[in-house]
Amino acid sequence: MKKLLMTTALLALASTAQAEVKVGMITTLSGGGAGLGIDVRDGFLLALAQSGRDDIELVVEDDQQKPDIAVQLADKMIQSDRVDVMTGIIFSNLAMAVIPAAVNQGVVYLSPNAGPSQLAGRGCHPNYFNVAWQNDNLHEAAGAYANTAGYANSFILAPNYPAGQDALTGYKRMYEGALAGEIYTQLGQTDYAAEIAQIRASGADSVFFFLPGGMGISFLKQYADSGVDIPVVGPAFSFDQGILQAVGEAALGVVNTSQWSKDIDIPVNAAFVESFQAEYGRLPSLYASQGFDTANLLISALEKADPSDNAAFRAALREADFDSTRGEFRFGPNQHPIQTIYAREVIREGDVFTNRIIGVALEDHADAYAAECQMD
Amino acid sequence: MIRERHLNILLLAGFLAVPLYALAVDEPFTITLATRAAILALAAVGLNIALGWGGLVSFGHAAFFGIGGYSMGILAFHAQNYMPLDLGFAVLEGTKSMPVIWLVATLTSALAALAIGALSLRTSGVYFIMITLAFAQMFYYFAISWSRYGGEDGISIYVRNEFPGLNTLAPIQFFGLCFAALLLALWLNARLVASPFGLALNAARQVPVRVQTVGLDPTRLKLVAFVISGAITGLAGALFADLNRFVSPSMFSWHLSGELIVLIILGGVGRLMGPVIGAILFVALDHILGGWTTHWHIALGAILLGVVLFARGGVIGLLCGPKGQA
Amino acid sequence: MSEIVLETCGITKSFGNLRASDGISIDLRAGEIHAVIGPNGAGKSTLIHQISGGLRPDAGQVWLNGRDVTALATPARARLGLGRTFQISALAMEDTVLENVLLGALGASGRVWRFWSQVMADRALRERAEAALARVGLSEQMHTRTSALSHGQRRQLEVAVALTLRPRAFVMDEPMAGLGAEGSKTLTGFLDGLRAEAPILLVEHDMDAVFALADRISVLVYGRIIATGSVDDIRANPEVREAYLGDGA
Amino acid sequence: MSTILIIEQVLNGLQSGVMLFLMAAGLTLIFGVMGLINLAHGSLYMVGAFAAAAVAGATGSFLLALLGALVAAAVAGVLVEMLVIRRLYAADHLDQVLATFALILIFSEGTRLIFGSFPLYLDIPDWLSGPVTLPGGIQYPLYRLALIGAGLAVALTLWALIERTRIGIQIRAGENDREMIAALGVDISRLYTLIFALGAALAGLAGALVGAIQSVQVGMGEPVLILAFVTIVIGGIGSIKGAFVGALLVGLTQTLGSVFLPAFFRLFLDPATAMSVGSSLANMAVYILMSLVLIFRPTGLMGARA
Repeated sequence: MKKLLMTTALLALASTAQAEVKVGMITTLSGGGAGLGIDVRDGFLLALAQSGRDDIELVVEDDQQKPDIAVQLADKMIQSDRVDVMTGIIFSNLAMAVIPAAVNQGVVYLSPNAGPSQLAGRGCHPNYFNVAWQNDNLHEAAGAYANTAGYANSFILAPNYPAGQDALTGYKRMYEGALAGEIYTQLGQTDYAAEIAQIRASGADSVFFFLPGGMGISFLKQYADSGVDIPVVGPAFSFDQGILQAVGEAALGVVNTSQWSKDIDIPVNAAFVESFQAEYGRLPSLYASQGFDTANLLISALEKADPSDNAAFRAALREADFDSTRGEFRFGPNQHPIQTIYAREVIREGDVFTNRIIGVALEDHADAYAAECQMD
Repeated sequence: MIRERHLNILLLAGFLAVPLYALAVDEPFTITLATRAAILALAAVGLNIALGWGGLVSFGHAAFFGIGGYSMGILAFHAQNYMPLDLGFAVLEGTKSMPVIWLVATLTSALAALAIGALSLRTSGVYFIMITLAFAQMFYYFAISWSRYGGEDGISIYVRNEFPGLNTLAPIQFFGLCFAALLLALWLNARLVASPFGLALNAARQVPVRVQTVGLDPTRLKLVAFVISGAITGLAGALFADLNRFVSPSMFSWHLSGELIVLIILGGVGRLMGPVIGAILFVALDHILGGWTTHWHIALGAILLGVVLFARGGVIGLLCGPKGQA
Repeated sequence: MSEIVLETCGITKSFGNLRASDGISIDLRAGEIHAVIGPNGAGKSTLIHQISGGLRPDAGQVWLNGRDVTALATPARARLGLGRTFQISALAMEDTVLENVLLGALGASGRVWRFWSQVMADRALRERAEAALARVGLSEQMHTRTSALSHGQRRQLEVAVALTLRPRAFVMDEPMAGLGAEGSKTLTGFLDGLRAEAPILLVEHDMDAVFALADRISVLVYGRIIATGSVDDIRANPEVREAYLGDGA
Repeated sequence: MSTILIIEQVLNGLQSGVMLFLMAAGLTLIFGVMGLINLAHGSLYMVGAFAAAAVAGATGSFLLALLGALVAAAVAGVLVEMLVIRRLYAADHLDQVLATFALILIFSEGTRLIFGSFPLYLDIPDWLSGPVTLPGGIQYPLYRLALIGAGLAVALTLWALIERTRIGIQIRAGENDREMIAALGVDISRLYTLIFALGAALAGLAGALVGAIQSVQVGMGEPVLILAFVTIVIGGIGSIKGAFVGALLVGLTQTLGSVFLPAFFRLFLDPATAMSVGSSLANMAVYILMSLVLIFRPTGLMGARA
């Protein structure tokens, strides 16, 4: 881990050595959301190292999860480092601050995580590619799973901010049953006793929640302790490898939806999981897989075209000619993924809490905004 | 000891020289950093009028910074989407013109400062600190749930707003605008301090009872200072939004209020150039330390502690001695 | 008898069970120095606060120049001509001596809402301020920082600030406090001449000064005026000797 | 809305209130006696939670974890007081704000350096987990009941300490007059260190107790710090009783606001609008409460009159 970081740091410093391609990564490495950014970065670095290419110079910067810092860093990368490609942003609000300006200045942006609906629909752009998902995807999958599981009366909750509102919209788009209740919680809220009491009183047969980061940890621990035993379903964000260990037993058996899982049974994925664990001493999360895939997409395109030839480079990216850790992967017309989303269940393997695929939630799923996208 | 006047001139000359040098060697990002420092300095100059001369420790100036930012965001949002802005009593077109945006930003934040100040000045000391924080937090939570303007995601403006006769997209020209605004605010600040109002305000901070016994109302003096202060910080907010071409609720966050206070203490409370030195140092430290280690906050914390423990009166106090000498 | 400039009519103020002012009626007439004396805790500060406007009495009124000012706040009373000095100097310590008197001149002139002109360049204000400094003998210290003044000089500056207001009546809270014998003598001489300009309500502990200056003395004990009269009346009053001066004095 | 639900929500508000009190009590004591604005109080809360998670991970014992949190936070408090804070008592509030802000940066980044960026695991012990049935058929988590009990017990102990012991007399004297306690022959600097350690230990205890049902992560102290300040300002700074009343008010306002405001707006708005208006107002509720209190009582509910 240290060695790898050192190498990239050296690479970044050695600006005299003429690298052919400059890649700028702005991601969250400090503050509450640091775990996600660190995983994306580590996945990305792993793929770069495995490719053996030494002509890619990567500049990594920490946005501290603050939009104004992210914008400032983007200015620096575009004006001072003169990067060709940018990537790394975790949070949608930061993505909205950085991406529209960056792609308009001719930089190609590969999103390893955030997929705000604006950028998938009317705000789509030829220089913008999303390698993870459109924000609604995993929530839609959760709604679809709820149908197959036979749920007919869901209680749904999310924080009161755009990604939270999108989450509930996404769930409702696929879910066909009735709603026992729908609440927005405070962003950054740590105590969910009041919501859990409402869930208990609502007579729901299932609970859907989207509470990323520490909020999800708090909710799950408190929910497990409350004795309410209505089944829970949610997107993978609250069940990734980094968070599960902090939630502990409270998460066991919970169903969550993800486009990736460590037990997707294909050689690329097995190799990825093994090499990630060997390099960093921990299991990869879905964020790590997204960082890994993003780097591999980039490398596959670089083999066909040079970023200085923007049109050819974009065409090469659109082909998505790389081995994804999730298996089948292709881009839709708005350059967002069309992919299969799985339902997973939280299990314990030895001392470690992790996920196991229990079925497919949505096959070859594209997002709902592609039709609004008018490229050029 | 350096004379404060000499230091001030030196400082402004240096502040201007850095981006010009950066322009010469084609380092546009350095210009962007200097612009950021100029805007933060402007916001802190505003706060310093309330805090340094009026003795009003406002922990809620992010409210005005954010109002300035959202004034820009909303006007430019409607202009870029060709959507008229319906106020209920009137329908306005949005605008991309900086002078108009600045006027709106200054006026709305002055109005907000009048309302917040009138209520907050009923209290004093720590209570004042906390009630101003409370008002800023209300704006923060309101902005987060104001889905029409992006909520937590904020508003992206694709192209920087326009100023007649200038190309604001050129970093050096936009820096020029921000630097001019800063100079203007500093000049206003200097005139204000030497004016009859400044004399009375200065006394109202030190001995309110005395001010009353000469027939003046210290609360009213402080309220006016608070309004001027809020208006300047609001203008800085509009410029900051234009620098980033983006506004979000984080402009209202208490971290920002805290940072502005820290800037001023770092530079020197109640010193004309205190906020400027503070802002330059803060931006420079952020940039240099941030490039040096991911754990740079520890180093920043240690430096700030050093300033408090060993350099009472901030950097200016260290260089020029306590206020009022020389 | 000369006209009454300042008057309290039965003002009463309680803090919980403590009655700090108990129906105090006292007046100040043109040309006189009226001293209020009393032991510690007699309610002198409370009385001054009610006269100057810092405290609102529970009952009774305060009259200034024939006008009921009971409901007015301190600044309004100051504008109507009440000049006050403090027991513990209330001066802007970071500012210069001149700036402190300028504040008084500014208050009297009503020209405070000027944001652009230079206060130091305002000829009329400067003259008024410098004249007041000259009268108390602080002209040489004009540009000194107030914190650098001696205790005696601060007392003089207190009086100078009040002078700039050209008040109709002075209320002075222990102006001699902390002064040495020499300082007291100088200030006593100065106040002696001041009474022709405006009468002084003098609250003071320094008995030598009181007996040298006062035309009338009121004695305040436990929130009540127990006696009012000339210096000789008070000296001779057995009740006062009993309650305040003590028999041996 | 059923009575059971309302009672349950009141219990929830009470529980978050008493935990807030643990934070607020230290903050208000430190301000009342030493006149210090301590922004780093939230960091001590975080130190407590991390220490508890570390001890629980190593020993598996929840009680040892609580003890670890108390000790770690108190030690951190003493160190901070002796190295930094001591030099700031005479300084004005602004210097205190800057110095304690610097301490937040150092504490947060230092914790990240030691423990990394991922949240830590700390869970409720088996003997306190799961719900119990209260009279009236209310199902309520045992752990939360235990939190209410622990909070009230600490409040009572604190009250007894201040009203009934020698130290308490010194503390009360210190609030009124610093010179007086010096005149009484009390070693002020020892008293100050002691009070700071006490405040820190309470914050650490709160961090550990709450950490078991929330997420133990860097930065967890900041939202609590702001709320604790709101609490002591509502109650009146320096007043323990005020902090208690303020904490309950804030806890109840937050919990009940988030439940009943959206329900209230549903009476006359469509559900989606009601939801969004209601939850925005719920977010603002404690701040609105605080500004109303201050507008009508500028020194808080139980603060000394100016």
